[in-house]
Amino acid sequence: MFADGLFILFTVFAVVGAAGLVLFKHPMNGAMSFVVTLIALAGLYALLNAKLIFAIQLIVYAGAIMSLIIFIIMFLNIQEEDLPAEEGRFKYLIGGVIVVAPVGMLLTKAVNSLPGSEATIAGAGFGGVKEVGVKLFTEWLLPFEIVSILLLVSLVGAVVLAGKRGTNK
Amino acid sequence: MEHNVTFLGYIPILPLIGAAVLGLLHVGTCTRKPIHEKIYGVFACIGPLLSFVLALRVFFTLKGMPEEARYLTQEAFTWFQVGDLNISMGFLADPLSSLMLLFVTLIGSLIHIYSIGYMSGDKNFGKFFAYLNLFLGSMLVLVLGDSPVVMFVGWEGVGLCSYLLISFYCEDTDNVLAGNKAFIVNRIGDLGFVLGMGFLFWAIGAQGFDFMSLKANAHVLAPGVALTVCLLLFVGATGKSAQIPLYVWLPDAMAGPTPVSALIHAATMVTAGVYMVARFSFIYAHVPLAGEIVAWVGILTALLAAIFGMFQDDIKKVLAYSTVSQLGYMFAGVGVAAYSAGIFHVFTHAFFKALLFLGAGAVIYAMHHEQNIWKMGGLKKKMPKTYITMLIGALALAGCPPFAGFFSKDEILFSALATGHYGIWIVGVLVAGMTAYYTFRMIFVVFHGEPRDQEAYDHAHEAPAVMTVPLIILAVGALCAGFLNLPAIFGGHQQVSHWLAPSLTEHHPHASLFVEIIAIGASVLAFVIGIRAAYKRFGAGAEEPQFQGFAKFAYHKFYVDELYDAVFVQPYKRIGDAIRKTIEPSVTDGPVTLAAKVYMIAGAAFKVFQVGYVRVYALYMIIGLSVMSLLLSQSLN
Amino acid sequence: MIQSYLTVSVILFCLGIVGVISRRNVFTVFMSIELMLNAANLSFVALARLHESMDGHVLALMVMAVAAAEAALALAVVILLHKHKGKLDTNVFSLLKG
Amino acid sequence: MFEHVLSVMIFLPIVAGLVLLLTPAGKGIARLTGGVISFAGLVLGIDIFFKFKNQGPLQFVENIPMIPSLGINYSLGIDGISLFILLAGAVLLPMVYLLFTTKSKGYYANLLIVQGAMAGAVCAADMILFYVFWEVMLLPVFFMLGLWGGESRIPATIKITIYTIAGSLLMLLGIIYTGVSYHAQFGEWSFNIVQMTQLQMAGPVAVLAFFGFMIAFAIKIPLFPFHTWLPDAYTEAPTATTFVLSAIMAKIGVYAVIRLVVPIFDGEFARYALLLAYSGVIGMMYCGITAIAQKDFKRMFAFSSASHMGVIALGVFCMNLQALTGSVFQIVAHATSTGVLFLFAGILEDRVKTRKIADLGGIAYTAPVFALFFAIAMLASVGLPGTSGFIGEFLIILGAIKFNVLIGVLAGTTLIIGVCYMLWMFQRVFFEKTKPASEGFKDLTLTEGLTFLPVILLIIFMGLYPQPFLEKIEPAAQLHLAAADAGKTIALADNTHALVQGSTVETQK
Repeated sequence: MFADGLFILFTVFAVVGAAGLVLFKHPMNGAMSFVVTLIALAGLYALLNAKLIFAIQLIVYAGAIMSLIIFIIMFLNIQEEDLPAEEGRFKYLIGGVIVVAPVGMLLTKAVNSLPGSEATIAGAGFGGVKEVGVKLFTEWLLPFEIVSILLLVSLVGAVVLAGKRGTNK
Repeated sequence: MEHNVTFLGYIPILPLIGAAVLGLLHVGTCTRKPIHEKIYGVFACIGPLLSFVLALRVFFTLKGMPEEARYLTQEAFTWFQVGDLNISMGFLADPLSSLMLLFVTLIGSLIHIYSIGYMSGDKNFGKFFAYLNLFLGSMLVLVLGDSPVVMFVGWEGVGLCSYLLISFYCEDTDNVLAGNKAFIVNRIGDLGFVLGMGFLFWAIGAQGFDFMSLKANAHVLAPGVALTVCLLLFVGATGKSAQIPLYVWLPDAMAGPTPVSALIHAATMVTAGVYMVARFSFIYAHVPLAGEIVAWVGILTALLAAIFGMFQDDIKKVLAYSTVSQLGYMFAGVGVAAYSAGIFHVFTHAFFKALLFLGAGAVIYAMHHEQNIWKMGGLKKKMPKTYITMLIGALALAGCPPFAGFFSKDEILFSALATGHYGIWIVGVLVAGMTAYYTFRMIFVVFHGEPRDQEAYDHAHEAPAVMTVPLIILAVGALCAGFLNLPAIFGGHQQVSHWLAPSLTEHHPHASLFVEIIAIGASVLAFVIGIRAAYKRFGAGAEEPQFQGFAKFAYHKFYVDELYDAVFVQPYKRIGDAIRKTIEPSVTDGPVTLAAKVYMIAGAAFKVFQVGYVRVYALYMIIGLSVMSLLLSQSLN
Repeated sequence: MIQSYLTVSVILFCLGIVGVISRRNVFTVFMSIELMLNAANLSFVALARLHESMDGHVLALMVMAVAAAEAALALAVVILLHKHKGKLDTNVFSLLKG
Repeated sequence: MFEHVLSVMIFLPIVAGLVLLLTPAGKGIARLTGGVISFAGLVLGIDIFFKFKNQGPLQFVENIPMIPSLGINYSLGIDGISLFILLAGAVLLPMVYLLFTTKSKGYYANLLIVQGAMAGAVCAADMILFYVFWEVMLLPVFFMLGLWGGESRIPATIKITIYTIAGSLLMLLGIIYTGVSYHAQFGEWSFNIVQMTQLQMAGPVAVLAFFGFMIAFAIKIPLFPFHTWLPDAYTEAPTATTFVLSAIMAKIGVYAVIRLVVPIFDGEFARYALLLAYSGVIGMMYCGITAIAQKDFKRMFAFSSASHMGVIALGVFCMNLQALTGSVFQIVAHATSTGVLFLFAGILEDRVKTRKIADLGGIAYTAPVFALFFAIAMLASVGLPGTSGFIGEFLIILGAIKFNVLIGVLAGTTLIIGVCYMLWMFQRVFFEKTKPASEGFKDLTLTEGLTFLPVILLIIFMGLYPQPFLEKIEPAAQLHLAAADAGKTIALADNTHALVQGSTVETQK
């Protein structure tokens, strides 16, 4: 029961945070509300026994990536007048919802057609650092290495792109 | 008796080699220092003279054979062979072709010699003789070819050479146009020849497509096919021999140098059509209707050309129309199945027409390339040799007994009368009178009376010996050739007809003495009336007449050239232009352009969706996804 | 039970889509994409729990790594664009307009 | 090596071309390489000619499986029909390297590749292999035309490329259909051209496949009314490209009809032969009449070439021995005469810097050798007896008369039409008064003269003694007709019906 309560709580936070992201005009507000979503998602991971993911979600996502974004937002020193006007924002949003609704409905339908199984008790080691790590460095070694190269490339790319001296403003 | 010989091929090849040598010499040197004319002259005359010698050898070899098996053949190599079609590069000399050979090589050689004088000083001296040799070689291939296809080689070859020689003075557009006209009109005839060969081949050619096999198989030809073949071949003949409706090129062909006119348009090339019809006599003889058509076309051409000839003021044009007219006689002859008479007229005509042309050439040469007879006059005193020889030629042409033309023309008219072609005979006699009239009109105006252009007259002089000697030889021919076929009424034996008999399929008409006398009497009467009329009008000098009414119409040749231009040439060009300007871009290329245009329009339409905003592209994706979702959720239910 | 997690994932994903297609602010669009990635992650982890297999976790890790790389690059691009145009409006960048 | 002589002929130029493209060779070296390689091709070609036996079936066969599961093989072979198209390429292409001023490296590389690809298309005995070479053939043309063409080259390039590719794709559908039919009828996959002849094709889909093939080839040949890409492309292309297009590539279209369509779609071919023959004849007349109205001599030659191709194609459609043999012979004759004429046009354009007929005149006075050679090539192209052009044209007209009298008569008009525009052009370019543009026109240099001399002599030799060529063509032609005869007897009965009622005949069946 307690777990169900937590699930509802996190869900509410996650959805409200995401809605905030979509609705707030200023990106800073959006980012803050997105952080809420990310933290709530971390909670959901925890409820799913994904200990490593829970930790990484908090540290990497909510911590590193979001702080990078917020840093950039602040770095650019965005004023109200810099923001796009977006007069018909809500009109677009409603339109967007209408367009997306069939997709959502289909996905929900698909989800609901899954065999409903009650949660089993997960094994003690499920989702632990060691277990996931072993999996990562045995079965998933090659993708892991590729991802590391990808990160390296994006690092170099970011440096090259952002480091360019843009003169023609 | 051995019929296969090896020397036949040399007859056409020698002039052809001459042509190649001269041509290469000319091409190699003409932009630098030209070679001396004498070298060209010697090279040019070797080939024709040797060919003449060989032609004599052929003649005497044939003479030594029994009459019913007089032929020589030479099969050089298989030319092409596809399925049933087997054409060998072969030559055939029978009495018919040997006669042709003799006078073609003889007159050809004489014209070559004459040209050395006439063309001297021309910067394209070498080229001229190369063409002349090529022409003679082609003509000999035509005469000697043992199958229609080999004959066609020569047939087209002379067409080409006439083009080259007529447009010889090629800096002048008119001359080139005349050359083009000759070649194209000849080609129209050639189409008939080719199609005729095609029909003939599919009918009886599978057993062999040479003349001997064709002759042997001719009896199996269905009458309809035979008529088609005859008429198509006759179309070819009208092209080459300048008959209605394809005669228009010949008068224009006078644009070439005068010896060319003599060689091509009098003595040899134009006779090819008559020769061809005689060659195919084994088919024509079976189809009287075809002969009838040939005869009528021929005699009408003779009439038409004689009318034109009466009103021309260019000395060469007069002669040109007289040629067309005489060719009409020949066709009338072969048309009424008097093949030997037709060929005999070819033979005599070659002498006196070459003579007249060469004489005219001498006059033109003397008058510094003046061709209008109304600028001449009284030349008799200045150029006696030319005058005498040309007078002989004119008498022969006009049909004065006992000159060559009289016998041959009379033979044709007699045959027409004896076979019951009275219409043809009447027109023929009428034309004979007109011939006498316009021939002597020319002679009187040019040689008699007072000089009309004193300055030109003062400079006029007799031609050099290299030109007059051929004239004299030809004059002897024009004088005596007729006796070779002296009819029985004059105590002769018709040697030429007998000589030709094995080659031809003809039946000599048997007519009473009375008919024969009527024919001769009418011809002589026509001649006398014609010459009297000419003398009355022009004998003592006359001024250039102003043509009115019908005369003007005839002077302008009934506006046939203009008619052809308006009916065929201009529409052809206009169609070409129309295709280039409108039909090609809009009609044939239309669908292609349309496809491209539709594509472009569609592109422009779809371009609207390419707004450039990333999120709109995302929206498209999502819309697509949504539609798919809707469809899928339908199926999930 | 897993269905509820997945439903949450669907909701978040759809919100992300809505954000991408209806907002013009570069940052918001970018974060909406991140939101969609997270939604996907949630379903990975939920399904991993269902199947008692940790491959889903590994995949989620991968996704995070990719997200990180993407963030680094995308932000660099944003900086560049801002430098050039001085705007954060996606509508400014319409070079592909046909 | 000489078991694989065909492969050598195909891949030696292609490999050389690719190597040239990859190395930083200069243009002089490129020209030299091209000349040497194509000369090697010439030597090989002559060798093949003398080793060739006068028989019907394929010779010099090579066969290596490529995709065994689908029965696609690398199989090559030539018979009397392909031999001469192969030879025409081998003989004519070396001239290109000798004649014109050095262009860039890529140009020569592309020329080499197109040479190899054309040889491949001619030698291929497998439909897929044929298709591959057929498409590769177009690629260098695209580059040569697009990069080194005249002023308005881009539209011309796009037109020829898209037009021919559209046709090729239809052919690909046809090839796949025949392959599938073979599998359905014999239970195994094969795309071998010889085996395909056993196919029994019938039904509406077969007709569609037949037209797929025919349209592809009709575009390449080009047959009226699919010829509209030709004037632009021939006019804008650099001389060597025009030469390749007109002298050889167009002929491969005719060759493909003989090789692929006649034996495989025998029934359909016989049924629609009359329609196709009319298309050939009308194309001949249409293009011939247009030619006289052209202001640009290269464009005039383009139409003249299209006009002659109509006659050549007609020879194939007549389906008798004389016409087919004549057609193949005429392919070679036309390759030599028109090819050479295009080269002359290139030289002319190089020297006078204009393509307008009206700007020229009196060239014959200063350039007699040029005029002589030009005249011989021109006379061959109008089919004067004694030159190569006559034999083929005569045989085709002869065959056409047997096939259909009206067609025969119309085909005969080529004698007149050809001579009209050629003389008209010759008069204005070579005779008349010298115009400023053509003043001091330089005659052929020694190299140029010696380059043209063999071909000019060949034109005359082929006219005087065509038998060595014909006896190599005839057995293959006979074999093809024997294959087609079976279908002919079925189809000729309702031949006239089919023309009137069109496809309704098909649907009724």
